[in-house]
Amino acid sequence: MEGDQNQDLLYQPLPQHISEEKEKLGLKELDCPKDKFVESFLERHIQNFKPSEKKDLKKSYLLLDLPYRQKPTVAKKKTTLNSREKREKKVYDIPPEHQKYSLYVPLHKLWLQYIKDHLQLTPTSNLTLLQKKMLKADVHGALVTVCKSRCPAYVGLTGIILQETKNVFKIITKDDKLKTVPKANSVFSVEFEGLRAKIYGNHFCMRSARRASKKFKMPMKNPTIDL
Amino acid sequence: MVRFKHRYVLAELIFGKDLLIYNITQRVVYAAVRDIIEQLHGRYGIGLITPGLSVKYINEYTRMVMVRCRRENLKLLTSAIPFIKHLPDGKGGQLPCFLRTLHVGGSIRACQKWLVQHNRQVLPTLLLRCTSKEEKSRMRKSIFNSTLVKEEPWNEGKDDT
Amino acid sequence: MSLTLKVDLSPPRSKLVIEKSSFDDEKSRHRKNVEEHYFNHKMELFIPGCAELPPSAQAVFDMSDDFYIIKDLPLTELINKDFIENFVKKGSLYMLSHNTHIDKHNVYAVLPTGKLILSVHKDTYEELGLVGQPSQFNRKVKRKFVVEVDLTQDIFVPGKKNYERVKKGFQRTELKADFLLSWKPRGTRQSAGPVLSHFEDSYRCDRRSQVQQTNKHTELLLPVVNSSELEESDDGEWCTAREWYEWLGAVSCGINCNEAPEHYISRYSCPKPNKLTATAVRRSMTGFIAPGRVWAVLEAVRSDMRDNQCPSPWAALTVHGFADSPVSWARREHGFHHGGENLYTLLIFRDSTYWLFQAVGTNDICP
Amino acid sequence: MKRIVSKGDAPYYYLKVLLEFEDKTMAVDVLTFRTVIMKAMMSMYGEVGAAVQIDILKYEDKTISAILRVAGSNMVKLWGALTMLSYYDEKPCAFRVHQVSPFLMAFAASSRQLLLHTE
Repeated sequence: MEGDQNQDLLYQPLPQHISEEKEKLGLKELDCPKDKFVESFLERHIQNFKPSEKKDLKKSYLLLDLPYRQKPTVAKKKTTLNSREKREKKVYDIPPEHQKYSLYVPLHKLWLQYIKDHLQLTPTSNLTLLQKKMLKADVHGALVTVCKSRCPAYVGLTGIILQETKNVFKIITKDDKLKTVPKANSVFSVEFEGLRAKIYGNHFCMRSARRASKKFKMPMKNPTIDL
Repeated sequence: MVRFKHRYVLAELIFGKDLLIYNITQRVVYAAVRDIIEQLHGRYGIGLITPGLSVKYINEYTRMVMVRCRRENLKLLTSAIPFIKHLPDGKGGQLPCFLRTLHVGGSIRACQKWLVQHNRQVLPTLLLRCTSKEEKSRMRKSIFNSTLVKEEPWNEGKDDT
Repeated sequence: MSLTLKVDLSPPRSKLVIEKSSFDDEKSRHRKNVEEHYFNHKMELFIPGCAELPPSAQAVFDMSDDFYIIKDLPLTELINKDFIENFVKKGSLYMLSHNTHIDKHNVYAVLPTGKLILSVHKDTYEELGLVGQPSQFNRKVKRKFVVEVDLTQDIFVPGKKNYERVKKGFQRTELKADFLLSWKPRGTRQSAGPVLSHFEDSYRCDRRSQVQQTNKHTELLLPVVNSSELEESDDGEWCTAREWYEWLGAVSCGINCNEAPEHYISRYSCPKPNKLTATAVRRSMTGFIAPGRVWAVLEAVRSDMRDNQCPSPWAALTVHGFADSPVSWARREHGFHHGGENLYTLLIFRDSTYWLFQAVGTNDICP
Repeated sequence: MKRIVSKGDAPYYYLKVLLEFEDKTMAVDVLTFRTVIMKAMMSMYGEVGAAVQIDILKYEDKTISAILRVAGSNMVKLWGALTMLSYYDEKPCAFRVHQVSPFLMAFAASSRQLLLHTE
């Protein structure tokens, strides 16, 4: 606002009291064209005035002040949603009509095949190797049971894992209920091929993608299996 | 600030009447204190007192000893010190001796200040013990020197005697 | 700094509650006190001035009242529907796990109110899946949890969610223990035989009766007490309640306190002032004793005193509770800590006043 | 009706202890027993500890077991000293502390040792 006012002031005609007293002040109307005046004015005042510079002057305007000009913004093309938008659009949510245990039984069967492939289970396989493989395995579709938990309400919960996030498992139970179980302070057991693996949730608190790439060190940060 | 806080116990060694100078070292006093604690408070007492116990200063002429201990165990130390009855004299014998606790301070500096003050007060009593005239005048001179810095009203009266 | 030189030499805290009241007082809590102390393992009656127990007290002691011990009983049996319907709801059932130390093992108890109380370790609790409270005594480090299951609830039947959850929890953890059992059917005075036959087929059951013991004292010094004054008198006319209690303990332990040996050995002797009595009798009963039995003894002693059957100035009834019981009085939690004291003494005077001493250990809530 | 609740430190503590020698045939009389306790206190807590008044209320020389009474403030000291004792007269021995209680009455029965006959 203030800038606008200043601009107005700059190009306003001379104030009334000055134009009235023109003669007294010795102000005269230009008696030659405006550009000629400017030329001669510049020649008089600038030393070493080159004619080539005159051309430059002609090309562009000579502004007495510098008004702010906004750069026109170019809209970026967006290809992916960020996670907040995903959440807002309910990408992660499983709609109630899909919360059916029977829908996911095929997923579980698929997982059983996958884990069989992944572990290459033979009666003589090395147990430590199996453990390492199991650590990196994907658990979506596994049938798990909460066998121990600091919060007693979770104990005994059985179902198929539908989603794994950093801190929770989302499990669908046999009576078609979707339960969210925190990994921390719980022990899960997974059964397949006559084997039972126990997952200590405290050491499992990370995204599944990161778990696949992370190196697990034996002396863990949270050292005990105690909850 | 997290640190170990100590207490410093200033004690005077008293060997009966004679004014002979015995060769008592810091180690001897340290051993004596430890022994008496072991006798009185057993292994438990030793366990408590050993960390932090040390003899920081000993003056054979004025017979002053400064013993340091942890602040928590001050009572243990001060209650045991009066039970010291002998000190080994370095020749295999035992010297009848006891320790009189004079002052307890929180830092060596505080104890030193107190000690200087105390010694100044004690000097006139030494004067009384002097026998020959020459000794007396020498004593007077040294008292005068030591008290010159700070003029305190009490030493003028004493000087005249 | 971890290295502190302060050594804490203070003994663990303990509590002794001394109460003076009268049996005739309406507000008197002696009945509640006796009946809510569910698990007793020793009862001792001390009557000075008599060579024999007075007749009605003798009768109560002689009455046979057996208890049972069932080996390796899984907890799932306790929530069996038949068991709840036929026994828990139809009488007062006292059950306590045996040979389980409350500071080491899981301890289970069934109160006559129909509550099943489980005092379980953290590991068991996490596997059990039943909601409970952390124990009162180690709140900082939660190591023990107390789970309460109300067996008498109408909705606690098979098929209901809560029931199934409890059942699954017991099955999963496979909890079992040896149990002491005593059952009194409501109304009739029949024996607890049916309970035994209920379990006999599948578990090893034993029938036990309490061990009785009689001790006779002669020439015993009795401290003089004043029934209306617990505290010390100004001129030492009677002993304080605390002194008397210590003395009774000494007598119960078989300590001779008539004369003190030399000072190097002991300086304890019968508190002064005291009076010599020619005879005294001490009868004790050890086993699993239901509060009903204690109450019967108390009533008998009182009636004997009313009928002047014995010339004694007072009688003392001491009841020891189980040190490993999960509850002391009613549902107050009990722990072991150093001694697991859980006992009370009733000092019955002729003028129907009484003193009640309740001794509880460190891990106990003040009664 | 009057009620006194005494909480906190009890005036006396009682300990039920058993002295065990490696040599099972050792005969110990009550005076020796007292000396053993005093020696234990002496080595652990020195003369101050040895001066603690300890009463042997009951002594059985067959099993070398006793009921001790000690002031509440010295109970921890006594217990500690008994635990640390390992030799008497160069004979290996150990104290077993069976029961500790602020009430003498508690020793009249011990539910942990109860019903062992059912085993």
